[in-house]
Amino acid sequence: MSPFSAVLFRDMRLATRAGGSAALALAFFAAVATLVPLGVGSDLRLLSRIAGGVLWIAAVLAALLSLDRLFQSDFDDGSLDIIALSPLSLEAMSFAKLLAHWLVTGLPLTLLSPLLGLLFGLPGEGYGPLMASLAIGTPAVSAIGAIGAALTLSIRRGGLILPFIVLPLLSPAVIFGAGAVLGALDGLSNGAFWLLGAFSLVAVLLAPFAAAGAVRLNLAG
Amino acid sequence: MTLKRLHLSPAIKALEARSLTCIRGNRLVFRDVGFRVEAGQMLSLEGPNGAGKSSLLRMVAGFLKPASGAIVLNGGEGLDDEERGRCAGWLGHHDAAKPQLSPRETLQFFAALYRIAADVDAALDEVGLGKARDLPSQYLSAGQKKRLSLARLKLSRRSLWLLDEPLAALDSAGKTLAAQIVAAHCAAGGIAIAATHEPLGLDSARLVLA
Amino acid sequence: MESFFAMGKYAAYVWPAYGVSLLGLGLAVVFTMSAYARAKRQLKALEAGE
Amino acid sequence: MASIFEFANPKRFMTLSGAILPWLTVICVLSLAAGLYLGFAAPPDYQQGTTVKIMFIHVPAAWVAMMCYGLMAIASLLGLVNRHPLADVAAKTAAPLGAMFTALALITGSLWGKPMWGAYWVWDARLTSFLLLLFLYLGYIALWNAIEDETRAARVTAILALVGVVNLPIIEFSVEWWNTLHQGESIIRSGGPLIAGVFLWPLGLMAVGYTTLFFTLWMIRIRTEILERRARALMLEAA
Repeated sequence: MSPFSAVLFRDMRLATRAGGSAALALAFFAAVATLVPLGVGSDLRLLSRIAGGVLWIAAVLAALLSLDRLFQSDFDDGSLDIIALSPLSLEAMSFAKLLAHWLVTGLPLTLLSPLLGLLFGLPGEGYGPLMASLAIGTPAVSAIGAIGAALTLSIRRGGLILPFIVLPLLSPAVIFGAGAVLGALDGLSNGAFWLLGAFSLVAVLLAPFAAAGAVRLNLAG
Repeated sequence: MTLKRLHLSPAIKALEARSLTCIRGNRLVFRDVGFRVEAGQMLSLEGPNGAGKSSLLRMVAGFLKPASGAIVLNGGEGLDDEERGRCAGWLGHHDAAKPQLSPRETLQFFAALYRIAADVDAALDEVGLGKARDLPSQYLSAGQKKRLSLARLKLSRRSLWLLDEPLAALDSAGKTLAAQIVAAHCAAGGIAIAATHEPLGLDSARLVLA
Repeated sequence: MESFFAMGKYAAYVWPAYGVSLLGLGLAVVFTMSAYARAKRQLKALEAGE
Repeated sequence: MASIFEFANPKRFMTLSGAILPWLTVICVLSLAAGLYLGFAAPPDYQQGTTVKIMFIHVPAAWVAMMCYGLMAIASLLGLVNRHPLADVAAKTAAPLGAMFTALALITGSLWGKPMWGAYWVWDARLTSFLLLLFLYLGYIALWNAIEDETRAARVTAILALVGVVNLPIIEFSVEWWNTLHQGESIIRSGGPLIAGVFLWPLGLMAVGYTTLFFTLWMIRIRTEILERRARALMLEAA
């Protein structure tokens, strides 16, 4: 097993084991999605229109929830020092961690989303675009979220500040993601999927370097 | 992925620090610290808390850049911080043991990370963790976790060992075990730099940070 | 002069806009200058106290 | 090599800024005065009536808000790449000013649009991107205050500023795209309404006034930070 996959599988194992954040993120996603109709009302015509937006926002919040421990737990127990001295570069480690986070959070959210689409009376032709937009867009959430996690690494209550500095950076993902679903419902091809894909690609390519830079700073702490 | 050149255990003949100065935040931690350690030798750093023992170790490991001065390997080889780091084995305050992972899983992870095909079970037996091999680390005592750290350090096969309070949380048997492991490392031509309050009982140069 | 303040029928928007801007910029100037003066005073006291 | 004490007295900046500041202040006061005078003397716009006068304080504030974030990103890059001690002071002191100008742009923008839209807040593309810019500023300032160790805070916030400046045009584009999706053509075209000649002078003067005001305040805040750091160094030595 290569150093990269060692970190990848360890992080996935930690997230899915007891006390791991994967199950929590899914439960949070479902909870937020079920809360909205209670607040907005049960008119399915309205709910079907806002389904894409609500599920996207719930997915982003659920992913951010489990992100502040991405580097923090290794930083607190000294593993980060040892990983930093290993043959695996910090950039590769950051990529492994954000990939692990996506596999245990972003992907399951995508697979769970049709179920919640039912709660919103999403019309039949909406499920494909919903899953596609989440599948393409959630990597950007894990990537930019990973930058936020690295930036807030040594802050005691880092968990509070992480969403605050990351959400503005994620607004394009929510705009294109929800826009893609709505566009599909209205039958217009507005290029949202392409824009979302481009945004995800830029985020996933940029994130390991920005995150590794921030981690390196905190190692000198 | 940028995998840096692998320094499994390059022969480090000598490590030299020249007039190192360390500034943390706006505080001067130490100034003009110099030493020289050769293969097979050990250097113990002594001094009160806050004197900068850990900071000096982190500087040698390449985590922390000195405000001035330089750290040179083998009389001048221009290794940058990260490359020098690849020759270092680290034993920190914390024991890098995830509560949910058992000692065996922890060592398997680090072996894969450091690209070393090691007999994990034998390594655990050596430090007396044979019985607790598959117990999630959250059930280990602090002493047992320190032994796990020692096993990981030994397994990383690095020639430059940097130890921060290696004897902390160890009982007397554990302390002798740690001393034996470090002695064996130096006997095999490795270098060890340890920040410690109580001496390891090995003959070693001493550097006192005021 | 009266028509000047009426601003056509948009007085309720033009004057608040200018008022807020004056307030915002004014506060920025006041905070900046007072912090500057305090820093100068503190440094002078320290250097004098040397 | 950074000098022993990172905040050693940056003499060059103090003398340089000392010389420039008086001139900047004069230019600022003159251009603001002329801009206001010409602005109020100008005839009402045939379309917007007198609300066009709000443009003279909205557009300059919006311009300075954007420029300031760009300058913060440049200072952050200098701070990260060649560890210039003044760079992080410059970035840190610019952010609150940038946030203030962004808030002014938002408030004046909504007051400008109210007569036309009938509501104080409308999800117009430009106002929305300024709202997101405000959050970027506030996130940056929050991150500065959250990290105790100053030298690390400077570098970490520099990375956030750089990620932010790369992201800003993307946010801008996505909001424009989003606006056409939901509302059709935005009322305030991204370039703003066609600016009649008579309005160009006041607008230009106000822009110069706002920009010089920003640089004046920025320089004074940098000088303040330098004096505070020197005072802290003296206290440290005395302690």
